[in-house]
Amino acid sequence: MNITHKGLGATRRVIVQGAASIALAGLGSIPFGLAPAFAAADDKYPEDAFKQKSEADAIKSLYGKTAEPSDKVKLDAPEIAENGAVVPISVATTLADVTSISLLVAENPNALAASYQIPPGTMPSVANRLKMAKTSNVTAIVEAGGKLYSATKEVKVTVGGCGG
Amino acid sequence: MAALAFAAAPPAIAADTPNPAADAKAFQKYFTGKFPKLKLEDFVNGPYSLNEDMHKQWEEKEQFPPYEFSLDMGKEMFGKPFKNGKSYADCFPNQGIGIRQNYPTFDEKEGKVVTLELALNRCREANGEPPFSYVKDEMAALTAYMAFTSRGKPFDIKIPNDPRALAAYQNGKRYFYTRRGQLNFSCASCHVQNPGERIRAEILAPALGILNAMPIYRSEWGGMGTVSRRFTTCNIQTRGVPLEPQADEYRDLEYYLSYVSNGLPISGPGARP
Amino acid sequence: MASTIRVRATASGETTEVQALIQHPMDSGFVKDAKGEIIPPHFIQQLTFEYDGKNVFVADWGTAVSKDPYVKFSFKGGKKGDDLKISWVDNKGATDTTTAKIV
Amino acid sequence: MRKNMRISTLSLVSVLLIATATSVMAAGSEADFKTAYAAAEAANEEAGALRDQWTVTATALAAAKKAADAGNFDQAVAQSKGAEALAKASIFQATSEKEAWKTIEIR
Repeated sequence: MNITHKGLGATRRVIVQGAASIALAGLGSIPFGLAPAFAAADDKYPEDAFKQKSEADAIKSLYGKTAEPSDKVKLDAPEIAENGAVVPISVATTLADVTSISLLVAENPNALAASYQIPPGTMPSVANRLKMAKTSNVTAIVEAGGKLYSATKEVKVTVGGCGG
Repeated sequence: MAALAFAAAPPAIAADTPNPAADAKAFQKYFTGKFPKLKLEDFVNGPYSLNEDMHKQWEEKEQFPPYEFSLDMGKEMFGKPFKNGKSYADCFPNQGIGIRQNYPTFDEKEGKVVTLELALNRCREANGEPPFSYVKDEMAALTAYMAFTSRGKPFDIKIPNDPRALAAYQNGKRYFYTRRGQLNFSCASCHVQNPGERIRAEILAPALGILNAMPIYRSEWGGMGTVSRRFTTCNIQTRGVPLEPQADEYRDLEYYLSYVSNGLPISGPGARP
Repeated sequence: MASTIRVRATASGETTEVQALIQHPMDSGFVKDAKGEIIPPHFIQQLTFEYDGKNVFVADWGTAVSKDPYVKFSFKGGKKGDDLKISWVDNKGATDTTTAKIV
Repeated sequence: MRKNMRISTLSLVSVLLIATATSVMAAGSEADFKTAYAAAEAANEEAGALRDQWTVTATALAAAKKAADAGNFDQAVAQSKGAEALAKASIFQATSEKEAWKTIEIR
């Protein structure tokens, strides 16, 4: 079919130029050179961690240590993702002194998906929507009191045909 | 070579006089019978009403729905006058607000079905503006806003006492049930015979109420799509070459499919997998 | 011109719940366009929420965050009518900033 | 509700397989290609008039043209015949569906 992509209307912004209608073919990142300029020094974007392929390497790059499973980390994710392009995932914890929460998708080309810095006074819980290339374990890492705790859940992903 | 291929089809052909009111009743009864737990108005939420795991994902999405940007854009566009000073509001009854449920209409002057998307482009052209692509972007934004102002209003499609209107309805029905494409699927194969079933883990939406949610932000598309986009995509998925958006067949199909959902509330814009 | 950032910040009791939706393609760099050409990676790297002069939440994102990203969190404090400042920067150096009122 | 969807799909597929298999045996020159391609195009146009072209037919036609452009006329003829078989199957589908659709209508 010929879906014509009209010129951007006046109400659209250059930076949000819509992608053509394409299926989610795969994920990954190509090295990029621009680090955020305005972020404060202690909020530096962990560029290396996002470039790592495996879950273990990403955690190591981000935190320099390993995590232990904990039932105090609550990871909420669907059994079957309705679409790998938009998988709602949330994390909450009863642990004290949480400083960050990270989410990793083991089977994605780059495992680290998102990392959230939790300053004092901010609740240790976050919800977001992630892309998943295929069925995979999703791991939530909670950094609390200088230690790492984790929870893992498998999310099934299939790319659909005559659905909706 | 062909004779044996369809020999399995039973020859039960029913009477040919179209009776839209009876069709709509039977159509709705079929779906409520198939899904006895659902209320009629639940069907406008498509596959999300059929599966708990998906319903949860939907609720999460609706907290901050992905069609929000399109809706805002549509509202802005709708309120902005054309170069000649007129605006969309001048082309529609009630300034275009809260009228989605009345489309498609049958235009007795033209003798054809007029969809909302078609009416919007005709409005533009009548005011010296170029038409929009039917499938997404601006057209999706405009129809999203018009649907939003009509949320909760039941579909109220009218078939006037005009043989051409009845013929258009019947033609839409024929299109809906006709198998096409290499996969040999009709619209009904998926959305009547198998709603709630998974095709490669996607849950098929019931045909009842499917247009009430239009336009939709589809995760699979990574963006918004109109009724036109939905129809053309469906054709392609059966390996059929789609018709031009707003071809007579599609207009008639939308007429039929909207009519048999009469009474169900507009829920668009919607979000779908 | 409308912002790329939509925010809902709601104060209730001692906490403020914040939800944000941002209009951004979040291109992963591994998806092809209609012509079969790779769409280069283009994604938000950092999103910050600032209240009363300090960050209350910082999101570091890779390419696996969905298109038009969404995030929800809560922080202690925050009064109705106060400002919450939200900014993002992407891998191409583009940025956007908005200020939302807590309701 | 009839349960004939699967059965008829299967038989249609097998008809196609046979049609495509026999076509592969054709070998040819540029003239053979032109004849075969014209026949396929004509059949596809007929399917278009019936509002039931298949995407796979267009794909096969494009492949035939590409093979011919590369001077590979054996393959170009085979692809053309494959396209014609697909187009004919779509014509058959459209023709038989003129009445058959009524059997699955909800009443």
